[in-house]
Amino acid sequence: MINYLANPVRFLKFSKIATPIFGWLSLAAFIWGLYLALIKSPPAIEHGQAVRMMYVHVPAAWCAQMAYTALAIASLVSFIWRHPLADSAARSFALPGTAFTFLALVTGSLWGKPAWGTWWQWDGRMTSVLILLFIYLGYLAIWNIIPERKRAARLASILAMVGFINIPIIKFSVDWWNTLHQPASISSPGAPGFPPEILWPLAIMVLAYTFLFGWLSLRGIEADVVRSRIARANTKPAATAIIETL
Amino acid sequence: MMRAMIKRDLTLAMRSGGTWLYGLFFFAVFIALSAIALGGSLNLMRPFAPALIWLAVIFSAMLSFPAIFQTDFEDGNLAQFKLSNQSLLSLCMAKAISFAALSILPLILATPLAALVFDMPLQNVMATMISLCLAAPALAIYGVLSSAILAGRQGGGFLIVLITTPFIIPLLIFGVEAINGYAQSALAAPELRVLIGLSLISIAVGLPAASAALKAQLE
Amino acid sequence: MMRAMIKRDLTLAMRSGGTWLYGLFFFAVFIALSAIALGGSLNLMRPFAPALIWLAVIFSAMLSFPAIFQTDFEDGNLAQFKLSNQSLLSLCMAKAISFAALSILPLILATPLAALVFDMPLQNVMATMISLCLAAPALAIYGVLSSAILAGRQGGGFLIVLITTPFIIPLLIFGVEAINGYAQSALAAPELRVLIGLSLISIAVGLPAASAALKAQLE
Amino acid sequence: MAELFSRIGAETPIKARLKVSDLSISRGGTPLFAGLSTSVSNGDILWIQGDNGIGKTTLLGALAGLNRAETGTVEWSADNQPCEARDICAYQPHKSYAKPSLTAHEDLTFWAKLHGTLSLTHHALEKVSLGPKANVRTQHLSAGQKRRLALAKLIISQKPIWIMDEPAAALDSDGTALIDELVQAHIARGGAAIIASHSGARVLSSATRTLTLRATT
Amino acid sequence: MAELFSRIGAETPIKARLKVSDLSISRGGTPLFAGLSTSVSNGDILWIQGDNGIGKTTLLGALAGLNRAETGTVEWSADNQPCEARDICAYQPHKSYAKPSLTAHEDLTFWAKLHGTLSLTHHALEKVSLGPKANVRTQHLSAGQKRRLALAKLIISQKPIWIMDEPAAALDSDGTALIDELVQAHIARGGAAIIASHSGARVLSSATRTLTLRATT
Ligand code: HEM
Ligand SMILES: Nc1ncnc2c1ncn2[C@@H]1O[C@H](COP(=O)(O)OP(=O)(O)OP(=O)(O)O)[C@@H](O)[C@H]1O
Ligand SMILES: Nc1ncnc2c1ncn2[C@@H]1O[C@H](COP(=O)(O)OP(=O)(O)OP(=O)(O)O)[C@@H](O)[C@H]1O
Ligand SMILES: [Mg+2]
Ligand SMILES: [Mg+2]
Repeated sequence: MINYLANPVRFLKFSKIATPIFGWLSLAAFIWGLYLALIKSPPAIEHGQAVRMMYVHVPAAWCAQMAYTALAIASLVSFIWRHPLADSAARSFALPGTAFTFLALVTGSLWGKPAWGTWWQWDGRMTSVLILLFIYLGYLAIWNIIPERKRAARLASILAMVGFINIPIIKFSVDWWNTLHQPASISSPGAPGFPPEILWPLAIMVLAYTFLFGWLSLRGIEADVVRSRIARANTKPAATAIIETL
Repeated sequence: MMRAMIKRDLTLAMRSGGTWLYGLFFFAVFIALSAIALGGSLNLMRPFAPALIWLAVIFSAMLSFPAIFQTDFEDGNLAQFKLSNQSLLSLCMAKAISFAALSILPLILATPLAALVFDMPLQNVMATMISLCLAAPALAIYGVLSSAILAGRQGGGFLIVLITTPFIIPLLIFGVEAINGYAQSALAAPELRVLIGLSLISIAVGLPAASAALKAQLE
Repeated sequence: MMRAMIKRDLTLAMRSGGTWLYGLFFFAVFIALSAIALGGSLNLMRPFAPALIWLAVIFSAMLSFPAIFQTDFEDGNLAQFKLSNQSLLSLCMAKAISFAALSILPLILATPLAALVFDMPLQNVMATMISLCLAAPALAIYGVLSSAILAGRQGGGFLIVLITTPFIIPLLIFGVEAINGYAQSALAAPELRVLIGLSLISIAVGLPAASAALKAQLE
Repeated sequence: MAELFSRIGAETPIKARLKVSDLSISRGGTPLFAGLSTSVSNGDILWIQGDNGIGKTTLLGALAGLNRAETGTVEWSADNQPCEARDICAYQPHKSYAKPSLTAHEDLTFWAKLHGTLSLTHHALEKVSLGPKANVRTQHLSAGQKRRLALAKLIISQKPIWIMDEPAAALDSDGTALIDELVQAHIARGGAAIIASHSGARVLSSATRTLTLRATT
Repeated sequence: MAELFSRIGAETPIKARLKVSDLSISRGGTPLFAGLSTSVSNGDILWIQGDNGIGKTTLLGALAGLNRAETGTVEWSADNQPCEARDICAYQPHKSYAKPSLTAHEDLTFWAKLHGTLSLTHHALEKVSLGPKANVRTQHLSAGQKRRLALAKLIISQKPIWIMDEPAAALDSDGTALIDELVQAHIARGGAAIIASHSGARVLSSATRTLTLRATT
């Protein structure tokens, strides 16, 4: 599959079909999910209506991490095989990833005010998301500051890969350093878990975010492929070489 | 022709791929790192918040100081400037203005966000922003002066921190105190007046001194 | 031929009119300014002293990062290095060693003086120095890596701070925590072992990554 | 002169070969040149000519392995074994690459150490008439003296293929004569040279090949 | 051509004069030259010759008021009134002084604004054949294109005395012809030029005066 898509022409063909599908699926999931989340589901006992923030917050936090993983994998491919499509992919994962990270921070702090009484706590989980934002910004900054595309791709991919090793280290150190945030109650096995009327809308919202991520990334890759096409379109060389042997 | 100079500096900043914004990143990183180092407890840190914000602004600005004249000196633009019919004083003024706009203003605008992560009361946020605004001209002019003095020395960066520190200490002291002053007497706080005074002095003394320093650099 | 490289870097540092010492000045200025900003009361600050010293070291080191490859890149020395028969890995290693010797070691040696200012107990001073020593290799290598990635970009200075921050935060957390750990279990403190681990990881991953980045810069 | 090239001269000279096939490089969206093929081996002098901004420096960078080819390849080989650019090429860029605060002698010594040719430094420095300036920091050298120092580095590199960008710029007439002499001696000992130059220095009249980049209209 | 120098041509040309009396400058403890006296006024072309490192650049710096004389004086006058170097001199240094991230057009426009000659930028850029590169950032210009941009700045400066350090370096033959043309036109309109150069460009053969610095033995 990946091998098949590695050709930009085939990729464009594929994305022509896939992109709208992702877009519409995401829209549908959002409508359904938000309906369940905002209207159907009950307010929580401790958090009251503010719990509805969870349906925006938790998927954003998850997608932020998923996007980074995708980014790191694309970077690995780009670094080893120097494939231009992988560069486009990595670059296109970064922007939505940054946006999700930012969204997780904003919704988290909007939730923090009713839940903890402050916008922000220097708690391990939140700090590590802040650091993830720094990593994303650094990654984007490299693309931004280096005009030569190939070089930018290579340097950015090095940073993304090393940054990926760094993520468990940060998580471990920061989690261990100061904890306040909700422990992972869904992701860890045997945890008490949420009742199904909360779990369902959450799951659908996660799907919606994931499709949104797919849609944004595909569009980003398409635009990037087209852009580098245009750059290559003008092919008449400025000079001809004349070689004379004396 | 100050306009042309300011326009050029702004264009250069925009062209640099957003480099001028990195001062803002430094500001954020500084706040984050100090919060982490101090242990992250909001109750413990709240009293220090204005001080930390002031420190973040000062270090972020200080680290942009060397850039004010460094590249212009190295690539020979400063020598050409001397050969144009423009006064060095207006050059210094233009540099101070573009520095304030590019390197200090964004920090002041980011202060409310920083205040959020320390959970500062609104009044203190206002006070911090006002004190920073009043100190901005002085900060920019100290930057121009020290950069003019050290233009073209390698490693001038650190040295600039050293030579501007004595000038900046009064700003820092009164700036941080102004937050208490503001709580008591709002805009009438004597510390704020001192900050205005310091800014005026720096305009009157610092700018001519900077242009003299540039002249000395070029002969 | 790492020897030749290190020797050259040390000579350059000595020739630069003491620029390499300015990191030390920055360290001193940082300590002084934060003491002033935080209000100067010893009792209030004593618990934060190790954190402030760690912050001072980290910022001082971070600000020296850009210099590691910047000038070599700009004046074309790096391209020539690529054309010599030497491996870029050993170049990175040489740079890390000379950075540690010139920019971190003096700070560690200055720690007792800073500790004096804060009236720290002797045991904490020891603990701070040990934790800094163990983190030094990681710090130097992150510097080499980020400088290799950003060599030749203007305004790289601030950006380097941004891209190294995520790497440095674990060092900072464990470094500051190690001071408590040391008080309880001396050299057996688990935090110290984590610092050693981070340094080893950085050697295993950071150095090859830095040499790959340099290679990418030059093709 | 003999001592300088003794290492190439004494051993049987390396059979160095640089082969360019179908090379194209573009800048700012337009290809500077396309489909360029040529090769250089022992004894060749290739003179690259062309107007300002036509792409000479870019081409030299690719030959020295410092720019990656967009399409096409540049291959280097030593004794018929493929190798990397750095094994056989020395590159003198347009800009001198001396460390400002090192003295001329220290700067040269550093490179000599890297190339393992420490014994040649003194000779090389004398050869380019920088003997009296050996202890002056390179930041104080004049434009021409800096270029001479770069020539000395070419000598101590002991690489068979010299790639030189505009070597005669800023040099006086002695300097141009010096380039002639150095290149001739290098060729005589089995080296090769690729030179981009506007001024037709004397050595170029003995070029075995010229490559002219001419603007397409 | 006429438009370019219109300001000097239209007004009666300023009577600019640069007078050097008994000038000595030393570097690194030894005097480069001593007791040098000469003067340049409208219509003169002074060609400064000399081997690498003899002191040409240092001398030009002093004439442009950028190096202070150690003993002796350099005096500038406009219409017989003493003035400063910047009132009558334009200096083209060896290194081009373009801002890397500005485009050629923006960089030139900035200087034109400072000199109040904004209307000349377009002409000047065309004159030095940089028209097609007007929107390329100067960091991407080739060595010769950078020198051409520096020539354009000389044009827009509209100063009567041009001080040029090695203007022909890195230029192709069109470029050297361009220098000839520009300098001749400048002189024809009552300007003067001081040129340090190794290569005897055609214009130099029409130099009214040569100043040769020769090593004392
Ligand atoms: C800016 C502040 C915040 C940030 C950066 C943040 C970050 C995160 C992250 C990264 C996750 C995903 C954890 C995982 O991988 O399993 C998460 C999950 C969650 N967050 Fe937050 N959070 C913030 C504030 C809050 C607040 C104020 C609350 C409510 C009191 C909250 C409640 C939750 C809950 C319930 C989950 C789901 C936990 C699970 O089941 O895994 N968060 N948050
Ligand atoms: N980003 C860009 N946009 C447009 N043109 C560019 C860009 N980057 C480089 N160029 C052009 O590519 C060419 C590079 O040429 P190069 O430096 O190889 O020339 P050269 O033949 O060495 O010239 P010279 O004789 O002046 O040294 C120049 O014409 C330059 O203007
Ligand atoms: N600190 C110093 N110690 C010794 N010599 C010095 C010092 N500073 C400068 N010099 C010498 O002074 C001279 C400066 O010469 P200048 O740059 O004016 O030469 P030039 O005539 O322009 O040469 P070129 O033709 O190479 O451009 C050089 O010979 C240089 O070596
Ligand atoms: Mg060139
Ligand atoms: Mg000179």
